[in-house]
Formats: sequence, C-alpha cells, structure tokens
Amino acid sequence: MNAFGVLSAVVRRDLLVALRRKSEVLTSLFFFVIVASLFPLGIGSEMDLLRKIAPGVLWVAALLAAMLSLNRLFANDHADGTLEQMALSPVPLGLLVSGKILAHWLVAGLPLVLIAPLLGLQYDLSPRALLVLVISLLLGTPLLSLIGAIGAALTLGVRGGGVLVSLLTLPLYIPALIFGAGAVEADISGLGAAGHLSLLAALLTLAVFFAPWATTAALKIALE
Amino acid sequence: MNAFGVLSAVVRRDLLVALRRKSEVLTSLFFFVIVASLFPLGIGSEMDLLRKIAPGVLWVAALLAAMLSLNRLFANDHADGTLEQMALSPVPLGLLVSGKILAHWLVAGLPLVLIAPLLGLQYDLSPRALLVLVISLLLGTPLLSLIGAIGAALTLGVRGGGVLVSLLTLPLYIPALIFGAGAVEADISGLGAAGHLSLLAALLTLAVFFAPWATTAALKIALE
Amino acid sequence: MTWNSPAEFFAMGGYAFYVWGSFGVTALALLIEPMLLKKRRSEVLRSLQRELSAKERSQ
Amino acid sequence: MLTATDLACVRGDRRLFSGLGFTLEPGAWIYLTGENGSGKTSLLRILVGLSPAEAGEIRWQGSAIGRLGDEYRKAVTYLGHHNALKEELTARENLCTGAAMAGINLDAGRADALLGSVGLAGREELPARFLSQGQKRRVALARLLWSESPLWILDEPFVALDVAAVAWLAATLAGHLAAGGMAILTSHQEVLIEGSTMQTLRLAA
Amino acid sequence: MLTATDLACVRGDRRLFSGLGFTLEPGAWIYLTGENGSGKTSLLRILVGLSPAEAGEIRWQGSAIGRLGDEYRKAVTYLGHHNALKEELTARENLCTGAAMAGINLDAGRADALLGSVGLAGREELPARFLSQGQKRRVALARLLWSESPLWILDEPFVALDVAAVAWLAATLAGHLAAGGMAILTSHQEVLIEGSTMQTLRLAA
Amino acid sequence: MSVITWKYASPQYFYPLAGKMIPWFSLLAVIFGAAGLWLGFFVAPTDAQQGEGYRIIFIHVGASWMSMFLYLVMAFWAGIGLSFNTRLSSMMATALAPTGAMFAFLSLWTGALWGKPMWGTWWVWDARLTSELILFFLYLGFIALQAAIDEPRRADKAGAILALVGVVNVPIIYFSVKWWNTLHQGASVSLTQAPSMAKTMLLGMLMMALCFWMYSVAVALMRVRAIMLERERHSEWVANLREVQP
Ligand code: HEM
Ligand SMILES: Nc1ncnc2c1ncn2[C@@H]1O[C@H](COP(=O)(O)OP(=O)(O)OP(=O)(O)O)[C@@H](O)[C@H]1O
Ligand SMILES: Nc1ncnc2c1ncn2[C@@H]1O[C@H](COP(=O)(O)OP(=O)(O)OP(=O)(O)O)[C@@H](O)[C@H]1O
Ligand SMILES: [Mg+2]
Ligand SMILES: [Mg+2]
Repeated sequence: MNAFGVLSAVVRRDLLVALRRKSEVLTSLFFFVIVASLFPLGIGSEMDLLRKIAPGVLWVAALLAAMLSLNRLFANDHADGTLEQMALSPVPLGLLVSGKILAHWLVAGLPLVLIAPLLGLQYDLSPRALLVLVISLLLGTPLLSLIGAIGAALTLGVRGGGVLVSLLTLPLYIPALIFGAGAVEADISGLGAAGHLSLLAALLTLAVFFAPWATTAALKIALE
Repeated sequence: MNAFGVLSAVVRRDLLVALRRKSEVLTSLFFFVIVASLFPLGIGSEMDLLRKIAPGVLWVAALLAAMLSLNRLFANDHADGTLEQMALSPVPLGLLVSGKILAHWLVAGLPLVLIAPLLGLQYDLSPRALLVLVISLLLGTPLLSLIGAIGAALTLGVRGGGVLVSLLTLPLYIPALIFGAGAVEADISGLGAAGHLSLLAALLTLAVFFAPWATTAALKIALE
Repeated sequence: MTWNSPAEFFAMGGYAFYVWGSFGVTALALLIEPMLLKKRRSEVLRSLQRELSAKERSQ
Repeated sequence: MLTATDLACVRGDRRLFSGLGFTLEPGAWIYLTGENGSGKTSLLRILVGLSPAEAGEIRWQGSAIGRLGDEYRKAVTYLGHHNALKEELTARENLCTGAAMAGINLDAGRADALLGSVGLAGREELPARFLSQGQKRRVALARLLWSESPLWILDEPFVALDVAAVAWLAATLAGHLAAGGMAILTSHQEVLIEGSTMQTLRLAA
Repeated sequence: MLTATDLACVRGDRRLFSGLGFTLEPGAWIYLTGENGSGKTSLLRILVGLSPAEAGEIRWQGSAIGRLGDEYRKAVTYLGHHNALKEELTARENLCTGAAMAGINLDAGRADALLGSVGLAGREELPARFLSQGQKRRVALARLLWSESPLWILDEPFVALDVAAVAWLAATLAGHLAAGGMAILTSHQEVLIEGSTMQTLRLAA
Repeated sequence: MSVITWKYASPQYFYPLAGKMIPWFSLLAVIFGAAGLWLGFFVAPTDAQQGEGYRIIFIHVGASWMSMFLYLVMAFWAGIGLSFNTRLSSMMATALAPTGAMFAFLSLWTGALWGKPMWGTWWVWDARLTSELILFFLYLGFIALQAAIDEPRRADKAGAILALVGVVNVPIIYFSVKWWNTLHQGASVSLTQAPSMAKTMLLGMLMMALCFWMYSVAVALMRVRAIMLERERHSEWVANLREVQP
C-alpha cells in the first residue's frame, strides 16, 4: 500500500467509526447550534446588541464545538490499544496522524462551516457578512483541528485530560479567534475583511506543516 | 454504617479522586475563566457593550464549564466496573448517586461561584450586581449538577455519549440560564432580582427531589 | 373568489416566495415521510423474506 | 439456597441458552464452563440481577430475587471481568472506599492486613494505575475477604493471577465453602477446590 | 536474530530487573514467566521500543533497534494486554483497518476467511462491543495471521481463550516457528508448542 | 400469567389492526387537507394589513400545535411503557418522535418565512419562538439518544426518562422565556385581523390542523408497524404474516 492508500484508509476508518456512533457527527454540529442560540437567551433579545456580538459569539461557539470533539481524537485509540499499534506500524506515524486530523475536520469542522450561515441569520447578519463568516470558518476550522490535535496528544493518558485539553488549546486558539471574528467584524464595519483572512490563511499554512509533526512527537511521549 | 456515613464516604472518595487527578479541579475553573475572557477578544472592548452582555456571557460560561465536567461524573465508574458494584451494593443506589452529585458540585460548581466576582470585575459590574451574580450562581450551579446528572446517566455506555450529553442537557439547562442571567440583568437595570432568584430556588428544590430519582433509574437502565 | 387569474394566484400578492416556500416545504415533508416509511417497510419485509427462505432451504 | 428455573437469554438475534436451571445448596459451588461466547458472563449478570432474563426465574431462599432487592444484594458478592478499581487511588484507598460503598466500615489497618494476605504488602500506597495486571486482580479479589455475603459470583477470577495467587484463591474459596458459603465461578482453566461439592454447568455454544 | 544485553528497568523506586540479557534465534521462542508484578509487561514494552530501558541495549540483526526505526517495526508484531479493537466497528472492519494501518491491504473476503479460522464464522458483521471477552481476544489474535513479521511479542495471549482457541494458538505459533519465525510470550499457564526450541526466562519479583 | 400473555400478545394483535386503520386516517387527512386548502386559498379574503402573506397561517398554526401536542402524546406513551413495561407503548413513543420533530421544524420554517415579510427578520428571540426551538431540540435529543442505543429495550427506557423530564421542563421553559422576554420589550408583533374574516380563517386553520392530526396518526401507525417488524423479527407471529412469506 502506498502512502495515499494508507492515508485514505485511516480517514475512511475514522469516518466509519464516527458514522457508526450515529449521533456523533450531528452532535458536534448541534452543540454549535445550541451554544450560538444560548447567548441570546442569556443576553436578551435586542437585535442591535445581538448583531454587534454576532461575529464573536459565532466564532467562540465554533471554537468550543471544535474543542469539545478533540477528546475523541486520540483518547479512544489510546484506551483500546490502537494507538500503540499505530506507533509500532512500519507506516510513518505522521501519516496516520494526518489522516486522523483530516477525518476530525471532516466530522467536526466542515459541518460547522456549512451551518454557520443559518445561525448568522438568527443574529440578523447581512448576506455579505455571512459570506465572510463562511470563508473565515473555512480557513479557521482546519486550523482549529490541527492545533487541537497537538493539545489532544499532549494530554493523552493524563487523567482528567478531557478538561486539561481545553486549558492547553484555548490559548493557542486565540489568534484564530481574533482574526476570524475580526474578519467578520471588519466586514460589517466596512473596513474590508481581506487582511484578516489572509493572515488566517497564513496561519493555516504554517499549521499544516508544523502541527502533524508536533502531534506525532507528543503521541510518542504519551505512549512511553 | 448509617446512610450519612455512606454518603460522606462517597463524597470523600470522589473528592479524593478529583484531587489526585490534580488538574481536574483547576481545569473546570480555568475553562470558566478562559471562556469568560475570550469574549472581550471576539467582541471588542467597548465597556458599555461588555457591561450589557456580562450577565449572559458569565452565565453561559458557567453553564458550559459545568456541562463539560459531566462526562466524568459516571463514565469512569462505568468503565472500570465501580458502577456495577454500586448497583449491587445493599446501600440504596439513590444515596450513592446523591453523594456523587454533591461531590460533582463541590468540584465543578462551587469553584465557579467563588471566582465569578473576579470575572465580573473584568466586565465592570457594580458590587451589588456582583453579589447578585454570586447568589444566582450559588443557587444555579447545584441545579446544573442535578440536571446534568440525568443527562450523564442517560448517555452512559452510549458510544459518542460525550457529545450527546450536551445535546440532552442544554435544553434542560435553559430555565436556569434565563433566571440566573435574568437576575443579574434585572438588578443592573434596577428592576430587583428577588423574583428571579426565588424562581431559581424553586427550580432547585424541584430538582433536589426529582433529579436523583431520574438519575438512578437511568443508571439502572445503562447497566442492564 | 379572490383570484382573477392563475398568475395572480401564483404571485400571492408579492408574497409568492414566502407563501410557496412555506406550503412547498410542508407539502414536500408530508409527502416524503410516508415514502420513506414505505421504503423502510419494504426493506424489512425483504430481509425477513430472505431469512425465511434461507431457513426453509436449510431445513 | 439459590434456585434458577428455566432461564433463557437472548442477545441480538442469538439465543444463548434456554431452559437452564440449577439448585445451589450451602457448601456447594458451580463450575460454569463453555466456549468463548457461550453466554457465561451473560448468565452471571442475570444471576446477580444486573440484566433481566428473557424468561425463567431466580429464587434466593425461596423468594424471587427481583422482590428481595437489597436483601439479595447483601447476600451476593460479584466480581466481573472488570476490577472496579480507581486508577488514581492507592490500593488501600480502593479497598476502603469499595467497602464503604457496600455499607461496610473498613479501617486502614484492617485494609493493610487484607492487602498483606493477597500478597501486596509494601504496595498499600501505590496508586492502582502502577500495579501490574495481576496485582490489580488481587486487589479486586481482596473484597472477598471483607465480604459477609454467603454467595460469591466470580467471572474468571483466576485470569492474570500467578501460581501463588491461584493457590491462595482456591484456599480462600475452600474456606468459604466449608463455612457454609456458596460460589459460582467461570474459568477456562481447571479449578480444584478441596473438600467441596462441585457441580459443573456447561453452556453449549 | 534479537539480542538483549544487560537490560535494566526501574519503576518508581523499584528496580524490576537488571543485567538481563538473551539471544533469540530464528525458530526459537522465549517463555517469559514470573510472579505478578515482576516486570514481564514492562520488559515486553521495552523490547518493542514503546518505552525506554533504564540501561542496556537491544539489537535486531545486529543493529540497535532505536536506529532501525521503521525497519524494526516492520519486523515486530506486538499484542499487549489490550486488544486494539474499535467497539463500534464490526469484527471484519476491525481486521481490515488494523491491517491497513500497518500498511497491508486486506480485502473483506480474506478477512472473513481469517475470522473463520479463529472460530468467528458468522460473527463477521457483529460490532466488537457485542463480542464476548474471549471472542475479542480471538479477533485481536487474528492479526497474527496476516502479519508478515518474523518476531511476535505477545503479552498473555492465552488469557480469556477457551480450550479450543488455546490449541489453535499453540498450533499457529508452532507453524510460525517452523517457518523460521521467533516469538516471545508471557503466560501464567503452561504452554506447549510442539517441535520448537524454548528458552525460559524467569523474572524474580 | 394473564398479564404476561396480554403483554406479549399486543403487538401481534395491534399490527393488523393498525394496518386496517391507516387507510382511513390517510383518507381523513386528505379530505381535511383539501377542505383546509380550499378555505385557505379560495374562501378566506386578503388580510387588510398583511396582504396575501398571512396565508402562511394555515399551516404555521397547525404545525405548531401538532409539534406541542405530539410531544405530550409521545411522553404519555413513553411513560406508560416505562411504568407498565408494555412494549407497544414504547414503540408508539419512538414512532411519534420523528413526526413531532418534523412539525416542530415546519413551525420554525414557516414562522421564519412569515417573519421576514412581516417583521423584517427571519428570527427574533421571542418567547414563543424560543420555546418552539427548544422543543425541536428536545425532540432531536430524544431521537439521537434512542438512535445511539442499539438495544431496543434499553433505548425505550432511556428515551422514556428523557421524554418525562422534558415534559416537566416544557412548561418551565415556556414561562421562563416569557417572563424573561417581558422584562425587555412588549410582544413584538401581533396579528391584526378584520373581524369579518375571522370565521373562515379560523375554520381553515382548524381544517388544516385536523389534516395534520390525521396525518400524524396515519404516519405514526405506519412507522410503528415497521418498528414492530424490525424488533420482533424472530417471533412466530412475524414469521406467519402473509406479507413475509417468500
Ligand atoms: C420562526 C418563527 C415562529 C415560530 C417558531 C412560531 C411558533 C409558533 C407557535 C409555537 C405557535 C402556537 C402557540 C400558541 O398557539 O400559543 C404559533 C402560533 C401562531 N403564530 Fe407563530 N411562530 C413563528 C413566527 C410567526 C410569525 C412571523 C407570525 C405572524 C406574523 C406568527 C403568527 C402566529 C399566529 C397568528 C399563531 C396562532 C396564535 C394562536 O392561535 O394563539 N408566527 N407560532
Ligand atoms: N447484539 C448481538 N447480536 C448477536 N450476538 C450477540 C449480540 N450481543 C452479544 N452477542 C453474543 O452473545 C454472546 C455473549 O457471550 P458472553 O459474553 O456471555 O460469553 P462468555 O461465555 O462470557 O464468553 P467468554 O468466555 O469469551 O468470556 C457472544 O457470543 C456474543 O457474540
Ligand atoms: N511508580 C511506581 N512505583 C513503584 N512500583 C511501581 C511503579 N510503577 C510500577 N511499579 C511496579 O512495577 C511492576 C510492573 O510490573 P509489570 O506490569 O511489568 O508486571 P507483569 O510481570 O507484567 O505482571 P502481571 O503478571 O501481573 O501482568 C509492578 O510490580 C508495579 O507494582
Ligand atoms: Mg465472559
Ligand atoms: Mg503484565
């Protein structure tokens, strides 16, 4: 089997597991939806106020949704011994890990991008702002998966890692949040979103090269 | 051993486990702190705007922090067989479950109550509003633990339960959120928080009687 | 009769998108659900038949 | 006395067993065998009342176990495939809290003595996650030493135990039976318990 | 050929073993025994390269395993206390994806044949969480059938297996050794592999 | 013993009975639907303020009512199933959930499509709207929970507990949201209607609501029949059914 075959086998395996758990794909999405809908409940229903906080709230909600699903990225494989087998496989661990991150994004990131416009409507955003929101999420969610994988790997096997992982990844997520929410805000206030978006793209490129490597290193440590 | 002895033994056991996992107590708290601090980053730093959204944001953050820690309420005990032993113990399961819920609140709820005034300062709340915030959380966080226990028990052993639990509990949390955030808001806008707070207390009383029962029933089903 | 021509009927006084959007999606949902159920039923029946004939053959 | 009549168990679309019945008298034990997947674990879980049987009934001292509730749970000690240990707690803490949850007060001194008799002297304060597979099983088995139940139901208790521990467990069982206790065990190895009445129950796959 | 020289392992403040060495030639196997907690699992994890040794070195065909990397991992198949099965996936899917992650292409037909030979015919499509303890172990062991590695390192492979499965595994091991393979096993039961050279390595507690 | 026979026999006797009832309820649904559409589109006059846009009311209100009503019925059956361990009632609850969720969705959808022309926005955070949204989530939770548990008996019981907890919660949600909202602003928009048209409008609304009701019964029966076949596939009565013979 060549590298691509292995990669696609890993992605398919993870998607299959996610689909089997039926609820899994949908619940990450629902979490996003529910959190985005909770804020107006806590804050009140003034449309003006809601429109102002919309980019921030939606981005924070996406970030939390992506973060919550990090637990399942490696923890299950670790508990049942699969990760051990991956580390002992002659296929480079980095390749297997990249496959897992890709699968994570497909399950936990992409759906958020697709549903985001609908949630934006709840906050009365304009069509243009919705478009910027989608683009920022399209660049941002893979970034969240990549960075999150490092955190998930670092907290692996550490008891109570489920909550620790948020502690580690949230600070790393902050640049994504600032540029992502900033892009939408800049668009709304007429400043143009291009700058923010290109910074986001730059971060993504950086992460694509750097994150799988760091994740692999962290996993090896966790297995010792 | 009498009922009280058993209850306190269970509480002590769960607190001990939480303390051993060192990070665990602190991380739920840090999650609260980080989420509450993320919003100013996503939304911008206009003081007026922040003051307006403060009750909602703080309450939503508390709610999410409480919810995230639900996973560990029963899942570990289920995986390692302790829950089976509890169900087979001659001590009524409802008593053991109440002990676990109490311990959960002490670990994941009480610290939020204590740190909340500090976070409220970030949002420029008045001392009076801070007091109302603390009281509302003091009534609200046990409610969150009680309701959450039902969700945690229902999703036990269900694969992908970690995310499913949020789907189930968030809708049930909404009254707590509305009255809790509402109390602070009402105080800020000069309407008086007493009404909201007494409703919150009423809900808490209802939950104290009803939730352990529902949780026990759900646990028995999960073990079948 | 409130309508003078079919065109007027379909225009719904300028609210066509909203009115037909509502009625259309509702009609679609109410049609699709029974169809899905029919399919589900025939799938169950087919697998039951397969099982039964397998059992008969093995006897 | 435990009597089971006409028990049946169905998992998915598979009937694991049906029409199963036995009577277990004080001082006797049942050796439950059968191939992998023949339904031993499922039967034990039904016997302790964790999962419902498809058909049939189980009586303890003449009354249906469903109606007895707490009284039956007091009479039974069950050990499954899992050890019911908290990885964070030390061996001693695990033993004490396990007893407390069954309503029994066990102080640290007594717990250490029990750990000593399962061969874990010097490891009382080691968190359970550092224990080896067999050491964990020994801590789990230590609950038999404080248990006051007449009926022990053990699912593969010998797994992961070394020769010395196997001998210790057989002796403990012999003592329990000699004192009028009852036991039901599964195992894929042969088990020899001296001076006791054994009934073999074989589940066919 | 696998050579270990002067290995030592420390856990906490306990020295599990030191000065341990052996040479394993093609066609031979090592039977690793010792009491519970004597360090068998720790040794195996060191041998496959999962955890570092306190001292000493391990050479595969003359080169240190740390330097060999992928090449050594290709040569070794390891099975630990855990089964490495995904509870949601069916037995067949578990087998296929397990192979894919080791870079080996296994189609569904071949997988079913392998499952048949570990006695799981008819359970190919059952999600792993429904399998009994022993059936899970059998699925995990099926990886030995597609493995192309000369060196098998198995931690208590016989646990939870019934008599038929134990015999099957012994025969499989005999075949592997006869074909010039090597193996290291731990077990608390006695193991008999016909027509092979056995070395016993006893860890003292 | 008699209890047991009764318990185990019911799906067997209910299956053919349901089969006979389905056509009748479907027919009623079609009749009421036709009458409702005719009244709604051709008899009811144009609204003085909302123009033709108000005609959404004919489905919106019925769908909203059904979504709430079906939740109660679902919880009722689930509760019966939990307390008396009757399989048929639990199956009924499972069968109702997707239809209820669909009506909740339709209520949200038609409401949103109505809100845009009337209020100028797709969505506002008003008491009714919010509680409908949460009701939709409760349905989804119920469905997701049952889907995630593969053992039907466990799924039934777990779903029942959730449905019952939800039923306690629905009025609490409704009132909490209502009080919360009144603190900020009055009712957003209220439908004003010329008194002359109230009668035909009301009648049309009623007809459509009846149509949805009959439809729900028919569909729930269809679904419960499929569920019976799936769950009892190994029982004798299923094997003896005429439609199963190869
Ligand atoms: C997404 C948006 C909407 C949702 C979720 C929604 C939800 C509901 C619900 C749950 C009911 C039944 C409650 C009851 O009878 O008290 C209802 C009834 C009704 N809705 Fe809406 N609605 C929405 C938008 C609208 C809009 C935009 C209008 C009109 C401008 C409207 C007009 C009505 C009317 C007239 C009734 C019947 C009132 C009655 O009979 O008491 N709704 N809606
Ligand atoms: N949903 C299902 N569909 C079909 N078969 C199932 C299902 N769930 C469980 N089974 C089967 O039921 C049996 C359960 O067996 P159980 O765990 O009681 O076996 P056991 O005798 O304890 O075996 P072991 O010796 O391996 O521990 C297994 O054969 C399993 O394959
Ligand atoms: N941090 C620690 N401090 C002290 N002792 C430790 C620590 N961690 C592990 N140990 C000891 O190291 C040993 C690890 O043994 P290992 O798991 O390798 O045993 P094993 O031979 O595989 O036993 P088994 O037959 O029970 O599987 C145990 O005796 C354990 O008590
Ligand atoms: Mg078993
Ligand atoms: Mg070991």
